[in-house]
Amino acid sequence: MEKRLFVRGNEAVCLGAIEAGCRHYFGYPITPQNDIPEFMSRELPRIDGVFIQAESEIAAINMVMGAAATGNRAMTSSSSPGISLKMEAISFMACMELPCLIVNISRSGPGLGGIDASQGDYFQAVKAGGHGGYHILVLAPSSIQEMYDLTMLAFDLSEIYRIPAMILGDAVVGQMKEPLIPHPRPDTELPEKTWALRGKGDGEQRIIKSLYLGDGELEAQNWKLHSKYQALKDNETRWEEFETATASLLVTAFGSAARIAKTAVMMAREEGLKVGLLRPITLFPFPAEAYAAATQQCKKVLDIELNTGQMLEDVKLSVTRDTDVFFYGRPSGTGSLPTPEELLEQIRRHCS
Amino acid sequence: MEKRLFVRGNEAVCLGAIEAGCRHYFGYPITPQNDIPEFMSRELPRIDGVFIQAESEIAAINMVMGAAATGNRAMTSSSSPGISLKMEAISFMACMELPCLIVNISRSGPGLGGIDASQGDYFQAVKAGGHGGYHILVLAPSSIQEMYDLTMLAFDLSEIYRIPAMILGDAVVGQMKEPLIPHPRPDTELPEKTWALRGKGDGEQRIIKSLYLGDGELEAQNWKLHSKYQALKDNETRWEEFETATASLLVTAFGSAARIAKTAVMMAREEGLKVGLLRPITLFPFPAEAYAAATQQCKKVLDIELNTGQMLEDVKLSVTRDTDVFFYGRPSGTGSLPTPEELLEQIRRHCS
Amino acid sequence: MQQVFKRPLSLKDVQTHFCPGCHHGTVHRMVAKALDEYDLQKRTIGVASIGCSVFLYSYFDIDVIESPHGRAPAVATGVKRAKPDSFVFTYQGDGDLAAIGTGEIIHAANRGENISVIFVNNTTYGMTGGQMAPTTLLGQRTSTSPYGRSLENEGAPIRVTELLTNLEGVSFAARVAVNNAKNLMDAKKQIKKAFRYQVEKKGFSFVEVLAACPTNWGMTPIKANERVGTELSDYFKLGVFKNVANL
Amino acid sequence: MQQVFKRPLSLKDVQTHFCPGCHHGTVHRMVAKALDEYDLQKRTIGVASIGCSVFLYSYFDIDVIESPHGRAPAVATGVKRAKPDSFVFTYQGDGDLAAIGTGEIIHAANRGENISVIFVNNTTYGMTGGQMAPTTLLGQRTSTSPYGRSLENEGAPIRVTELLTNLEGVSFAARVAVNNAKNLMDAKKQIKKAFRYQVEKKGFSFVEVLAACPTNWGMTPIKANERVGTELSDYFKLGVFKNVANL
Amino acid sequence: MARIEIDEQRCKGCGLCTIICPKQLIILCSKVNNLGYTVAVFDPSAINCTGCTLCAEICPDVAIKVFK
Amino acid sequence: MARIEIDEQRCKGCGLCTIICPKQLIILCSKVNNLGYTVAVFDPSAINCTGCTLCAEICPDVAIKVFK
Amino acid sequence: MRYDLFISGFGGQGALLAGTVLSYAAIVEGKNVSYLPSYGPEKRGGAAMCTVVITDGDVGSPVIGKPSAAIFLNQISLDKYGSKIKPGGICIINSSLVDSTAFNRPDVETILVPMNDIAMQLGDPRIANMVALGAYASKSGAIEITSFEAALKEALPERNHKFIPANILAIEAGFKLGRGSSSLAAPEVIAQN
Amino acid sequence: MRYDLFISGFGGQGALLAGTVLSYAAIVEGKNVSYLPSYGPEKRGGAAMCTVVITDGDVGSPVIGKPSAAIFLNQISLDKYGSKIKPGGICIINSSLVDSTAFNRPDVETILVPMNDIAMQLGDPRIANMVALGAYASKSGAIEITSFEAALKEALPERNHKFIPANILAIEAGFKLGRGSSSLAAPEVIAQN
Ligand SMILES: Cc1ncc(C[n+]2csc(CCOP(=O)(O)OP(=O)(O)O)c2C)c(N)n1
Ligand SMILES: Cc1ncc(C[n+]2csc(CCOP(=O)(O)OP(=O)(O)O)c2C)c(N)n1
Ligand code: SF4
Ligand code: SF4
Ligand code: SF4
Ligand code: SF4
Ligand code: SF4
Ligand code: SF4
Ligand SMILES: [Mg+2]
Ligand SMILES: [Mg+2]
Repeated sequence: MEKRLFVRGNEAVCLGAIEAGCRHYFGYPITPQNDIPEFMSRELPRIDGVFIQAESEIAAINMVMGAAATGNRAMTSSSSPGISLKMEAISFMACMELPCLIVNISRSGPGLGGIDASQGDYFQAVKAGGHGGYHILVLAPSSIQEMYDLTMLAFDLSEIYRIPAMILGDAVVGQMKEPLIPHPRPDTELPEKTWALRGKGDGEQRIIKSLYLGDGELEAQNWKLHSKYQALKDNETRWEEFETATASLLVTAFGSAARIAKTAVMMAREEGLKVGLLRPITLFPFPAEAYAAATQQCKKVLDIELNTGQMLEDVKLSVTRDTDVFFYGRPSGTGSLPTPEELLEQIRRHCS
Repeated sequence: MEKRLFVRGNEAVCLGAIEAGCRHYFGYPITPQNDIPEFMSRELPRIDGVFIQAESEIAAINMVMGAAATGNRAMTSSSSPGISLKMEAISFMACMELPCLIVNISRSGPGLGGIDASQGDYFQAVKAGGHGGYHILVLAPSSIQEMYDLTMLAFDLSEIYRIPAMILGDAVVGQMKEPLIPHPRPDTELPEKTWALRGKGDGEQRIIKSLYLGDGELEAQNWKLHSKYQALKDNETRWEEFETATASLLVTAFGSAARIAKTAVMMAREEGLKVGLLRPITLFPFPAEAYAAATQQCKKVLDIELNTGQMLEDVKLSVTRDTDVFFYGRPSGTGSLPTPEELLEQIRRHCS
Repeated sequence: MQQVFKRPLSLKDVQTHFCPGCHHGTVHRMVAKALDEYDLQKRTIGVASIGCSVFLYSYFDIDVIESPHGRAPAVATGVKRAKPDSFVFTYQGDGDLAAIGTGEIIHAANRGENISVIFVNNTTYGMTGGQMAPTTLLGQRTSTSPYGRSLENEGAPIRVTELLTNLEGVSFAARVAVNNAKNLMDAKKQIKKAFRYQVEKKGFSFVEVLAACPTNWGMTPIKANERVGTELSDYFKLGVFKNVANL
Repeated sequence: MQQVFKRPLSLKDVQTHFCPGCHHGTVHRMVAKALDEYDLQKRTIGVASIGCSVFLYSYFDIDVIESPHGRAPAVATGVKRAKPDSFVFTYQGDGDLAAIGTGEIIHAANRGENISVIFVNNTTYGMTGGQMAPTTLLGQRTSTSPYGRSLENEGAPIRVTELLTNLEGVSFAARVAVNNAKNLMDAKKQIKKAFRYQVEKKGFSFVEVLAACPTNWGMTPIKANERVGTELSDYFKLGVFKNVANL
Repeated sequence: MARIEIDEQRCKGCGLCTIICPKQLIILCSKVNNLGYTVAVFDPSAINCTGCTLCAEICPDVAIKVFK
Repeated sequence: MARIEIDEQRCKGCGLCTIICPKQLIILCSKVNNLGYTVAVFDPSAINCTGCTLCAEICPDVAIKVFK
Repeated sequence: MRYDLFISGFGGQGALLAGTVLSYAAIVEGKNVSYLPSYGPEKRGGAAMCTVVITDGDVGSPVIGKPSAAIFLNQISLDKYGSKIKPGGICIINSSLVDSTAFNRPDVETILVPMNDIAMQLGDPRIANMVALGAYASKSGAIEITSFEAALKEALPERNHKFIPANILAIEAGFKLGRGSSSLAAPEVIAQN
Repeated sequence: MRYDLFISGFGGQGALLAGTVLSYAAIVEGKNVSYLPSYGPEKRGGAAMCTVVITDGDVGSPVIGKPSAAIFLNQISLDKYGSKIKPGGICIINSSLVDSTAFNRPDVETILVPMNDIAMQLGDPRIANMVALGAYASKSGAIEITSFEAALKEALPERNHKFIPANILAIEAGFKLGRGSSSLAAPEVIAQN
């Protein structure tokens, strides 16, 4: 058996990032993701990397912008309020087409809210919290192994598509520990960074910018981004299915909620209920086709989220027209995590 | 005939705000909304109001938070990148249930983008650009008169529902001039501000906060907010319909795009095409019922936006199940405003 | 026999969540006492920041608004401008005020906003678990400067009080500590003075309090209290740095 | 006959969008010249800010990254830390650097980031149409201080260079102007010195240039140029305020 | 003659009062309160308390009352 | 003897060169260039230009070349 | 009736003021109007354009794809936007600064007006824009010439009211030119169809 | 098999460390495990809780609504969470600090373990949590007692490995108590059904 580490999700992200070759971390403290800067401040200096605790989340993401512009893998991490502060710069980087990794170990909100797990930031992550209607790649791990694997994947896809990437976790997947099997970074072929700033040397000047004032230029850039998003939808959606083939109720949930839901689905199956689980792994691009396929037969969907209904909209937009989508939400906050038993109860209601 | 002023949309917002009793403006320069701080810096001191040019958009919205907390009508204005910076504080105010007005005379993005009209900020405004999945009231004027009227309405609704309100305009409605008929603020009954800070005096301590750590408290606050949103959906949706009763193609657009679309619809009608226009005035709450009603008969919808497709999702979620929704977008930027002729062409395509 | 030391009226009679030996408790009491002495409780609006002092409203019996991390001076500006007859103070930690809130504090000070700022400098981010702050001393190990803060990589600790004295809007700026008898008496005095300046509409007044965070310093309360008088006071000199009344 | 004054290599031979008499043009040329003199063009990464100088990449023949308003020092930090062998400078206006970017400039300076900052202070937000800036002089009318900036409401203009000299990470800080023969020569010298300090890895170097914005000042170029030498230089004293090499 | 009262339930046993008392009249005892803290106690037999209030001034938990 | 060349198409007619020239060899003429600016001209008959380059140093538009 | 006009020039040539004055004139006549300005990024010397729509009813789109009339104050404008005019529309060109030989739109009525020259003759180069306005008023019939005085009073700040007479003269000069009945610089006025 | 355990106490009582050690023991045995901590807002003296799930297969939910076993290190924990234990489950109470007279769950197997007293007897008050762990191991059968030594090596930093023998003693003491076979403080061990 391979060596298994036993680490928190936050640490798994760091291990994944370092394995992926990321040597530039810029961040600012905020619960529940402090393990990330703490880990990086300890490990990066040992491998000639750069760790800077910035003066703010805004400074941190702008440092990422600068480091990423040189073609280096760079990342930041924060949690909900801190991520909100990064919206302007993320919009810039989306337009500049700069690869980078932003980790949101989200907490409960809105406002200062609390430090417990929640999925209140789905809209912000997936529907362009910043101005201008861009998108970023959003991956939602639901295990410690995925925190590691998807971090590596995020860096690769981010470079291939020249798009900022986000790991959207929460206090559960961030602070939970599980065994992790580390493995080397996959040998993905990556495009040459012909855009990276390096000092022009004897070459052509390179510019990284988001201002487009020439007639039609900005519109063209928007359509260019749009087609990139389309390519992501065509090629990079990822999801997990569990017992969906024979389901007459399709439960869907992402991230930590999906973990709880999965146990509920298993319990329901033990009771003989025909239930399956569809867990999107990429939130953007959203695996719409998986929902369309699954709802060819199964006409009832129960969406479970740790909020008052956000992914719900994407689910509704993805299912076949005659499918009914129901929602069960436990938004935010101390003492509000649903239990498998509770979700089982919901499943039972919709199966009867 | 009443006296008609001839003012820019940005000035109409100021006139509306002052008529609505707003005496506290905090802002930061950004094109294309500079007329607003400039107007306010000139007029507010004359009527014992407060104008502060803050050190940043973030400081400005936080000053609004402070002023609003005392029960005073307070506002800020900015444009897309500046609005992105306010996301954290807006999330706070949503949770704190503080009334206020935020004006976004949006520009083209993402990133620095350009200063032309665009509707790229729909998602940000309507789907909670900040963390935690709150909503704010979003009104989308499409004429100078509406810039004035809806500003007043925004203040009233904001207080009645204790929710931050946004006027979502763009460079067209912000800088365009049209005749404006000023009128006194409507005599709306407003709830007493029993929450406003004033120094406790001999009364009970009052607290304005968004931190909830007690078991279940934050979840309760989220559901409270949710039911407020439901109440807004039930009672406060507003929209305009034009020739919809006999339409077999329903064009839909908001704000400045709706102005252009309306002319296109008129031209199409002149050609004998059965086209109507549905223009949402409240973007949140979205007038879903209007779409549902209109698509009882009319099974084709053409959504037109100055972006690559945002309101589109809300339209799809609102129409009857067997309605087909098409999209025509002209995102962002210099030289990219669609013309009526161009939209007419699209209408023709979908009518054939 | 008379009771010669009492809990201030403006301070609620409740247990705090602070760690043993945390100076936030002491500073809370002093601020409450100063409010009492000028009879300000009834017209005070406190502005809480994000940090271990976020629960200001749980401990002070006054109206309070919470502000986003670092933005207390902007929130206080809004409050004061909208309600000039109220007494407005912010209570901020060094992470809050000297890092993310740099812009807000400098500009509120520069505008000469007629507010008072209590700045509790414990050289670390207390609430989030002891990360490096802009005021962390050179060599100090924290959870994000595990090898000690270095001049080369992180720069020198910022002396906020000295920095602010450059701004004309500042009427009063002092640095105090609450670690021994003499400093306690002085701290009380300067906090009162800062508050009086606001009452007298002299503009922005500022008191930095050097404070112990035994938990994140990994020290006993007594050792931590000592460190305030040694390492901290060595680098962050105590004293009144600006006082317009003295001009 | 020899050509004794040429366009610098690092400056493209194109028309600028600047208004007649705008000092941005002059400063651009000087910066380009300094890059040429130390042979830096090929390894320079310029960091543009948001303001009338946003088109840095259109005029300089070097690699450039644009940064969000006020954040150039943070972006430059990322660039420099990731590519320590590159020469990195930011070029920022007074709105950009002294208002929204206060936190970024102070902390980059305090960390002693080995970058150079060219700070063009024209006492107004040029690009957005002449609003009040943190450096707007008292009494100066702008589009958002139509009755003149007042000490009471807006506070005094901020002297950024003086403020930054308090921070240990700063190796060099000077204020220059480009309005007359003497100042032009001095400005060239100080900009070069600032760049040399970065090359020598001495840490953060900073040059503030007092500049005319004839358009938003509502003055002819000649009058605006004069105002730099009078009103501006009266309040913002020219000189070298910090120079570690002198210590 | 003066004396102090320490509120056992509020005391967190930080010991700051014990070091500041010029007469050394306060010690940490082995008693654990509801919160699990080893609390400070005033020497019940003390006759030389001056009521200087220093112990109360330094107590971060406002656990001390002084009488004089 | 020295002389300067002013690039008419680059000149924006700001006049700064006219005030800095110690010999007053430059004036704004009434000629309007492609951009609509009234441009500066060097006195073609000037013999006392020292090639001091001041005019070029102050020119914000790098419109002046100096020869010596 | 529904009229729309596109005006374009350098910043400083008064394209925006002309649009504003026209709008006020429409308001004076009790009509509906929308005025939509747009600029280039330059503070000085950049492009400045506006579109004015005048109607009795609902204005509808303030954006006009193919304007039925256009005024071009400088060369760049004509070169860039000349092709947009609606067939059968009106094109008013500032012949003082613009070379229209390459402008080939036989399907529009083109009027060459030496605006700057006329303005100079009237003693104030800044009123070239008003000459254009007069020409438009006469050619289009969108506005009564008598409405401009009241319009100028609204459009100009009090301190500039002293210039109103000169502006009126310029409008009248343009108006006559539009009618083809001016004695001023008449030889240059060519109406092409 | 599938085991889950909820541990709760004051910060500082070692609830989280106990959970971690148990998790490592499961890993040593080649099982799957999830460990989910949670805290109150206080830095010192607040609540600290964790949930450990041990399985051969897919862990599924790391959140457990009704744990099949729980360890309560202090009074507040028992009062707040005692009712959550699954009927038929195991409840291990630190009788050194907790008064369980009001705890009325005849449907769970309750074991009173004087953890602090035992730890004191073993010479180190900090190992009370390990006593609890031993009791859990014996009662639940989730983990072999032999797995703990390796687990402690993984869970504790190198510099604390010198405390491992004491920890093992504590685990063994608890284990015996769980079996009802201890001589240590035996009279206090009551198994209720
Ligand atoms: C925008 C944002 N960023 C980060 C945080 C996390 N956070 C909470 S308190 C705090 C700093 C606490 O340090 P300090 O201000 O020094 O106060 P102390 O706890 O030391 O008294 C931080 C970074 C937050 N709540 N919001
Ligand atoms: C976040 C954000 N806020 C505001 C703006 C608008 N804006 C553009 S340039 C500028 C300031 C220009 O002033 P300054 O930095 O002094 O440069 P100058 O033009 O005077 O050289 C502002 C506020 C913006 N682009 N982004
Ligand atoms: S963590 Fe530090 S600052 Fe916070 S309460 Fe504890 S001792 Fe005080
Ligand atoms: S507006 Fe001012 S700063 Fe900007 S280019 Fe013109 S003169 Fe220069
Ligand atoms: S009042 Fe003074 S003397 Fe008495 S116990 Fe307290 S510190 Fe000691
Ligand atoms: S100072 Fe207060 S809390 Fe600390 S030991 Fe003394 S009485 Fe207890
Ligand atoms: S080089 Fe000197 S002397 Fe010659 S024109 Fe220029 S400024 Fe005058
Ligand atoms: S300084 Fe340059 S731009 Fe100005 S007038 Fe002289 S040559 Fe022309
Ligand atoms: Mg601190
Ligand atoms: Mg400026």
